[in-house]
Amino acid sequence: GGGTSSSGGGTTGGSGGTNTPAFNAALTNIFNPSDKKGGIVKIANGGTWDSLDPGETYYGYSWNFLRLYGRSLVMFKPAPGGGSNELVPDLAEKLGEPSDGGKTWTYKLRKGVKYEDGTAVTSKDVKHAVLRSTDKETFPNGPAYFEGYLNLPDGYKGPYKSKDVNTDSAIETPDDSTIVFHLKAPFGGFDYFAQLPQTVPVPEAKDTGAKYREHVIATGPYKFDKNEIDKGFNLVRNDQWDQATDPNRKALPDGYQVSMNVNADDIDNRLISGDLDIDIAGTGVQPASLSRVLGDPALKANADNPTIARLWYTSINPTVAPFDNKACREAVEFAADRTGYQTAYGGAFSGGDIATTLLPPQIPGAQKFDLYPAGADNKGDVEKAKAKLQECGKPDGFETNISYRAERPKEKATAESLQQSLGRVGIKLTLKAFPQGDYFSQFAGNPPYVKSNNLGLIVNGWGADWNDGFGFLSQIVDSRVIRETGGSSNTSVRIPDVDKLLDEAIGETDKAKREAQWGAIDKRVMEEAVILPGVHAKSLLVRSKKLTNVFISEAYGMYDYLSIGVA
Amino acid sequence: MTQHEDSLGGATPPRPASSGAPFLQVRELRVHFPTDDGVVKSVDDLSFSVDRGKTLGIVGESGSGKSVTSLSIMGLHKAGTARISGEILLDGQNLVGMAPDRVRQLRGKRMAMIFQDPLSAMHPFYTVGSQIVEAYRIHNKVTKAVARKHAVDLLDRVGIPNPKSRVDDYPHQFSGGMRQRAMIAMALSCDPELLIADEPTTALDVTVQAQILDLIRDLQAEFNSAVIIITHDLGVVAELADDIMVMYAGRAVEYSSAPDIFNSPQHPYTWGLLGSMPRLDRERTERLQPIKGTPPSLINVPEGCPFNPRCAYAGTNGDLSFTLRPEFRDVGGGHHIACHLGAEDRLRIWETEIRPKL
Amino acid sequence: MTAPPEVTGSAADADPEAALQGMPKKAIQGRSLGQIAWLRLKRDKVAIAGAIVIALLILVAIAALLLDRVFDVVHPNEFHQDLIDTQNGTLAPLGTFGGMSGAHPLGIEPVNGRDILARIFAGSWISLLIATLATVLSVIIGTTMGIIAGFFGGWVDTLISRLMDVFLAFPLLVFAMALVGVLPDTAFGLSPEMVRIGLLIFIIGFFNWPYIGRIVRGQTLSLREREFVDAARSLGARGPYILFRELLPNLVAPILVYATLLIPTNILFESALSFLGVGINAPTATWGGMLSDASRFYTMPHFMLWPGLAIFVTVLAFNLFGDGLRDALDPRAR
Amino acid sequence: MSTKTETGAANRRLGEDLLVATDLQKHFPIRRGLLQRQVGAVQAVDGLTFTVKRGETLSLVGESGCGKTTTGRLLTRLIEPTGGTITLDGRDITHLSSGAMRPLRRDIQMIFQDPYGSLNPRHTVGAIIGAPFRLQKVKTEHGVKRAVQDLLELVGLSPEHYNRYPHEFSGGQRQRIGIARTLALRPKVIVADEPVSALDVSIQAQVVNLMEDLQNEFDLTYVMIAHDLSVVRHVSDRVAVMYLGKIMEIADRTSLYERPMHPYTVALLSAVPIPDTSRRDNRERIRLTGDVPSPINPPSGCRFHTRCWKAQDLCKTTEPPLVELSAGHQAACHFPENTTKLTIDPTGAAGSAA
Amino acid sequence: MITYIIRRLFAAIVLLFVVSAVTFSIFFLMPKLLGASPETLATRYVGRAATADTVRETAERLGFYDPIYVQYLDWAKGIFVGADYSYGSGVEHCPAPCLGYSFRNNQPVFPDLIDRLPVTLSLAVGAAVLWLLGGVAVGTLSALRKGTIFDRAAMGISLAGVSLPIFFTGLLSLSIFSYNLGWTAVGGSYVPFLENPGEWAYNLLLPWITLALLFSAQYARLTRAGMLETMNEDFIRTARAKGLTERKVVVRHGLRGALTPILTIFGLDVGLLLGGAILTESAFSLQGLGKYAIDGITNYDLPKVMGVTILAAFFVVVANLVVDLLYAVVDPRVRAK
Ligand SMILES: Nc1ncnc2c1ncn2[C@@H]1O[C@H](COP(=O)(O)OP(=O)(O)OP(=O)(O)O)[C@@H](O)[C@H]1O
Ligand SMILES: Nc1ncnc2c1ncn2[C@@H]1O[C@H](COP(=O)(O)OP(=O)(O)OP(=O)(O)O)[C@@H](O)[C@H]1O
Ligand SMILES: [Mg+2]
Ligand SMILES: [Mg+2]
Repeated sequence: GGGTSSSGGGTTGGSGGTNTPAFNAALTNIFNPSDKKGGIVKIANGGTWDSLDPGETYYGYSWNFLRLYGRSLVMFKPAPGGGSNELVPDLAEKLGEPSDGGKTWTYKLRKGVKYEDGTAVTSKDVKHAVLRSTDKETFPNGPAYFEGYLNLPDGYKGPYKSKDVNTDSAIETPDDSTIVFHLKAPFGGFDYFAQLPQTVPVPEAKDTGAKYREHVIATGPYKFDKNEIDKGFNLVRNDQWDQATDPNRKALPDGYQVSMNVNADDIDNRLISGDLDIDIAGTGVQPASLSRVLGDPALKANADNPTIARLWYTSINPTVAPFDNKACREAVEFAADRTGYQTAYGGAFSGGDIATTLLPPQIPGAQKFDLYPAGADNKGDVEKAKAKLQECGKPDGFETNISYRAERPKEKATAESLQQSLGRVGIKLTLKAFPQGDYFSQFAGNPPYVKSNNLGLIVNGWGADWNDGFGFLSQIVDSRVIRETGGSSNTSVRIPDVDKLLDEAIGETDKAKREAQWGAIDKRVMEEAVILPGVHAKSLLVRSKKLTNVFISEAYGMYDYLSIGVA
Repeated sequence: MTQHEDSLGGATPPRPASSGAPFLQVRELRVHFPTDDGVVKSVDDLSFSVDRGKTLGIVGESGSGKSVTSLSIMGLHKAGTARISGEILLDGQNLVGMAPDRVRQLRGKRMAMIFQDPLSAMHPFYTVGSQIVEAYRIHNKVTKAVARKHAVDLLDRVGIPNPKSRVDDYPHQFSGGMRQRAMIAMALSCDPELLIADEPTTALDVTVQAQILDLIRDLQAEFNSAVIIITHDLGVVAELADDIMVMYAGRAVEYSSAPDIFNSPQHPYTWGLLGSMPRLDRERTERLQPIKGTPPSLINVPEGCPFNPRCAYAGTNGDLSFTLRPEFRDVGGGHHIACHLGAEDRLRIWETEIRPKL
Repeated sequence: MTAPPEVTGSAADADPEAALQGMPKKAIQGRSLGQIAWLRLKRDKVAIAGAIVIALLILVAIAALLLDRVFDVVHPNEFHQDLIDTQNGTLAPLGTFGGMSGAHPLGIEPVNGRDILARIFAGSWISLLIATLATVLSVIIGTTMGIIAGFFGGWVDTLISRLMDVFLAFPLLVFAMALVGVLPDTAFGLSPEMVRIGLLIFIIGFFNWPYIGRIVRGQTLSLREREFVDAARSLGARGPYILFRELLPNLVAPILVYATLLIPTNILFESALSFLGVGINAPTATWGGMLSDASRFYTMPHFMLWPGLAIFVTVLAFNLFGDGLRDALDPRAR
Repeated sequence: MSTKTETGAANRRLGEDLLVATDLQKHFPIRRGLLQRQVGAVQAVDGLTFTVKRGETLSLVGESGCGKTTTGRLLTRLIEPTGGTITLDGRDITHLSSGAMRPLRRDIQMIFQDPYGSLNPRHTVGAIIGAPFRLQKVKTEHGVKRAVQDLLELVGLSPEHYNRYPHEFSGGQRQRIGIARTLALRPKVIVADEPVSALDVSIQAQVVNLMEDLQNEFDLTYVMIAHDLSVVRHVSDRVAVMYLGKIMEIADRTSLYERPMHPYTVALLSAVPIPDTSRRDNRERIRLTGDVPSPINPPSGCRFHTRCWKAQDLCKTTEPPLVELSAGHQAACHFPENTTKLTIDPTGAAGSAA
Repeated sequence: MITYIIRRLFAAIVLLFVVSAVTFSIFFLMPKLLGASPETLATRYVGRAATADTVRETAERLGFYDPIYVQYLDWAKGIFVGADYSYGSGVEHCPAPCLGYSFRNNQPVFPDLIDRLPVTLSLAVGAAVLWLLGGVAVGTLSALRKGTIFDRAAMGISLAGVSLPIFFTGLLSLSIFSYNLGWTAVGGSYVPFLENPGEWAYNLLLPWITLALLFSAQYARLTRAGMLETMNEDFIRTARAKGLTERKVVVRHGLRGALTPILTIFGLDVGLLLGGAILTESAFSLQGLGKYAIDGITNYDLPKVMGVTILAAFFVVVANLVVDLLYAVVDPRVRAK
């Protein structure tokens, strides 16, 4: 959990529920527990879904929400607090059974699960769903774990293009309720893959490729009624869903009404006034509402402040001089004003806790350490920084650039803050804003560009795909994911040791050992001073008064959308 | 100055004559415009009158106050811009100081006006017919159809061919002469008793001008209204006017019956005007006799006689011309002038110096 | 977004004599039209007030540039996070009215606590510079194109007029956003900030020229028919002479008026671009950028108020002055 | 008013043909439709033939839109003729390029109608009158300024006006400035387009006198465009009457005014209002009906037939040629008024009928 | 007249082509000139975990390997004959006015535009009605009472209106009337007119007023200037000379003449507004064309940007044409030509 003093929240522990509004009342408890059915949940999205197609969506809130209309093989347990990190079977009867040293995983499907049109779900549909998701041309946005780990035939391009290719080497469906995954190499945490929405079955006959998002065939308790892409949609009850096949879902409301592209401030105001039930993004209130919510005890009592497995950080690029010198990088680590970083992200409540490591605390294996203590007030250790500069041969400092995403005010504030704090030791930063859409593909994630344009510092952020060291680290510390053509999230970590450590950890089947290795990798990366950690994110969520059965799912870092009901 | 008494009997003196009050009587009219640079005395102490069935011609240089006078009679000065004093009696009612709405009711009905440039004086977006209809329907409660028929009749009356179809034309589809005819038709739509024509033919060619002047003359004879015709052109007034008033710098300098003005003008300015125009009816002179100098500013009208800087005879009568504003007075037989020259001098100069050169 | 103000007529087609009628003869002697306009303008209290404000603004802008850039006295980017409420996590300025105090007369920004006065002060020169130079650019292109189109007529006119249509049909903001995103921000050895300023000047100036081009074209078309052009031609004048010596002096008045009215439009445009996030790079203060920042903190109206007010006052001053100038140069407006 | 010598017209040396126009035409195309095809033309000037002799004043009169200004602009080569030829002092200038025309512009100059529009309001009087020197690169003995001041004096303005702007002058003074400008290059021919019609009567006389004086002093040849027949009679030696782009009649002044042959001329003369009340009723009036037809579609045959009271069928079909009906008197009419009867009876005597 | 319209339409089409070609170049030629390869361009559209193969395939699918003019012509062809797109499961035909499919979410652009049009249309038309009425009324009164307190106050306020950035007034009014006072609807909730006219108006009220404030200020000034000029025309004097009441003089003769030039500007403004309500829509977070354009730009979703640009240019062109034709209706002098 977070290290912040939660002044309002007195209720901790206990698995029961509470009905008294209090700050953080839904953090580890169920707030307003209820089994009452009925009502419509009104949801707003400040932006748009990347995709409603389970094969393509990659947003955390979307995975959380998707469970309402789709059932993957496995899912995170809908339980308050840490309990949510537990994986439970959903479409499958049990969690995966490994064989072949973790190279083969077998799942048995529950009986009686039907699509909204009444046809029965078969393992072939799950296979089809997984296979189609590997077609990254059709579904560019989705996660790419399956194509990376499944033992697919060479040159396989998904079921649309490689139509008659036998894929039994990767997935077998011996009968309609059994599905067997064959991996290239052992992977201990395959159940995490099985919880991906990409395992939500898609009937091949109804698969319309890229257009499937317009009408996803529901397996969950709700189905799409009206769906206007990028504007909004409604979910209504799916009468083919059978509670008997589903131990995890309560399906309390009668339906959901979702509108997109709603003004974020507007969402806050409507949440506070009770006109709206959920801000689906789950990233917390806007700065304008922050002061309102925190300044008013009554409002604060209806807010929760969960931690998210997300790190806001700044990459320090060793490819850009003088950061090829470790001491120069360390100078940045010491000089940075950590409080300023935190404030830029919204302070202790809405921003998060000051981070000194990569791994967020809720990820198993995360260790607490601080290689670059920033002084008592956390405003940076100017003396140490100067010493490091001396060591690096730049006693008077140097000039470099810092990039951020133009559309993100918090990143801008971070860059400004770093400019101020590094300026104290003579490191002069020039701010460069880049459009979000091209940030990684063209600019900050494009190594030649980074080098030729001297992007010494890159404001960045990363959230775990799931709360696990692999899910968190693999994309940001593995130097092999850096692509010269651009597009990778990792831009600065190029440590051969770490690559090796990663491979070892992934192959490790012993959970405890594996988790310890994640911590070691974290430390190793920090030692190289190629990442300046900023904050481990938290968010300030407003709990709508009308909701029942509200609680934070630590797995998603936001309210659990599966369990919520309306009064 | 009695030798002119036998001239046309129609001459109307500026003061009420014995034979009842004239239809329009203007007394001591002053129209001043306060501006940033000073007060523009556009019209200063002007008196004249017109009877029904008579035509008064007003001539004078550009800027001498002719239009301002006519607009004052019509009450068309913009509210607040002009300071008007004196009396304008229309059939005995004083228009100066009358409630604007009452003046408005008189406009178009009892007095009407024709303007110089018929193209800009008509609304470009409405048909000629509808503009006449509008004028008619303000003062006559009739249906549109009746008014339209009236308009067609009027267009026919002023000599527009095919009035039935032309009534629906827009002003720009008319030629200059036809537009002026249409303006006249509009002005006549309510049989006004006073018609003011402010340079009605200046924008027109000679042949068309002749047509329009004929038309005005005929119409006046028919309607028996009082007419004021304002122009630069002495030829035009000679054709139309019974009486002529010569203006200079906002004042009347000479006023008499038309033949009087042409045969025995008594004011040096009038002499100047006559001398500066080449005339078709006389033998060609070698040189014209222009008036020297330029018209005065109406803000700083010269002391004494306003014409003194340009007058060849200004010193004749001692300093008077430079110090004393000459009174506008009857010098006999209704012939009024504002000049310090003695009667003898005037006669002598006219007969010996001016007349032979014309 | 909006059509530019129509400049009605010019001093050239007014009848100056009418305007001068009755002026004491002595007073007019030796006065050029410019002097007359100046006399009129002097009498227009409101316009003079506008001019004074503009003059002050320019002084402030120069002072700001010097103090900030050369003497480093103003610290528009300095953080004062000690004055920010991090305790409760609201990140609002401590104290009342947005943290107004002797040290920070207009208060401070939330989150980082930068001094608002200093930022407004420092932002003044950029706003004015961009608006003015963009206007100059528009005027140069617009005048050249307009005068050429109007004077030569025929297919040249058709071509330029269609070109203007193309420019006018462009959704300008869309393009500005697209261009700013695509173009590099270092060039010619200039600092990125200067490059960005240059870029904005270019975009704003370059896309606005058709407005002035149209006006100049129209004026040229009517001037071309004036007899003095024929007179020059009958003396053997060549095209360039007629364009530059005969026509251009007569276009100065409308161009001047339009330019003063274009400057405020450009100030607004610059702030709109900043608002949309494609303005000057952070942390350099611009008024539009401040407004854009402030828009996220609408619950703290002081933050929005001051930059908004600064833009408002500047634009108002230019508009007032431009209006006055138009009246002064165009006697018909009286 | 700078009155020079009181020399009469008789003293002037009337000489050879200085300016000759032969079958001069100007058609302004009218374009319409998708491809801007030419669908017709304004036949502004349609076949003018006349000569201007050295030292004389030839006037062009006619109703508005008959092509007077166009003729003037053709003669000064401000516009390109559609057809015909113009010779100036024996040299064909019809299609000279503007470059080739430039040196010749010294010989032929133009005075414009609008004293307000013809002076650039942004230039000082000095610049305006000095422009010809600069443009034609004329060397002046004591510098341009002196030359300009001399010219100012010549036209009756004060040399101190050098630095003033046109708006400070009255209409008559402006017209003098315009005249000074044309005189700068000492042209042989001056085409004056309605030089006095915008002026008040009293000022008009001043300018007319000035022009006459200058003509005597510098041996100028004038092509005077005007519509005021009285002024025309006063200033011209010969008069050409135009109607719809054509010359209807051309003759010397006396002959034309006293024995007009073309019905149109007769009508014009009879329409002039006479400032004499005594002739109000006993004048013989000829009133034309209707307006001038459009020059886009001029009537067939004789262009005047639509308004002519004497028109016969012949007039509708055949265009009468401009022929010399008596010495120095040409008219284009099938049925000319060839009488000796005077339309206008000059008071007093027949002395004018010289 | 007909040939005139045809000529104008023809010119309009050419204009649309030029505009679209320039847009295209800005998005494709510019990066290319600045050194971006087809692959780098394609990286924008391949998501986080794409392999080099996928990048290449995407670049191919989006046609980035073709010469730029071929890409452009392909796009342009779609407008006339439609186009076929393959997205995984099969080939999708995009019928004739095909402005392509979004690179990001594979939605056809044209229906999306049509879908968003009502929002922008409602915004523009509603505001236009307000500002036209308000501006003309105030401007007329001001002109008639030239120099009075009313005139000065009205012109002062309208100058202020012109001098305020729309996003400033928009945000300020949102913050006051909607968040603080709760009088008006908060932004972003558009209800189609046909669904519920009351809600429609209620939701759009604030954007309308804000926009109208800005524009009516301009229109008041324009109207005032126009009226002052018209009221000095000779035909006004004629109207008075006929004895018309002042009211009729002003309305029938004065306004009628003064409004014609305003019509031109109005047409242009509405045209521009339809295409570029970017600021207003982002201030009030309305899901109209402006927002769509911003989405397109920030996501480098070229087909979206092209679509909006074309539509916007189309509106400007059409507005121009309509104004010209209306001119002929209003002004008989123009009709003659
Ligand atoms: N509204 C006004 N404000 C100030 N001065 C005015 C106004 N109206 C007219 N004047 C001045 O009054 C004088 C007389 O003008 P008016 O129009 O009566 O002359 P006019 O004799 O009709 O001349 P024209 O023959 O040129 O028509 C002029 O000097 C004119 O400038
Ligand atoms: N540039 C032009 N293009 C088309 N038509 C023209 C052009 N210039 C003159 N015209 C037409 O040619 C005809 C003759 O015009 P011009 O100006 O020569 O007449 P004018 O006799 O001088 O008339 P006014 O007495 O009114 O000055 C008119 O019908 C006119 O409309
Ligand atoms: Mg007048
Ligand atoms: Mg002419």
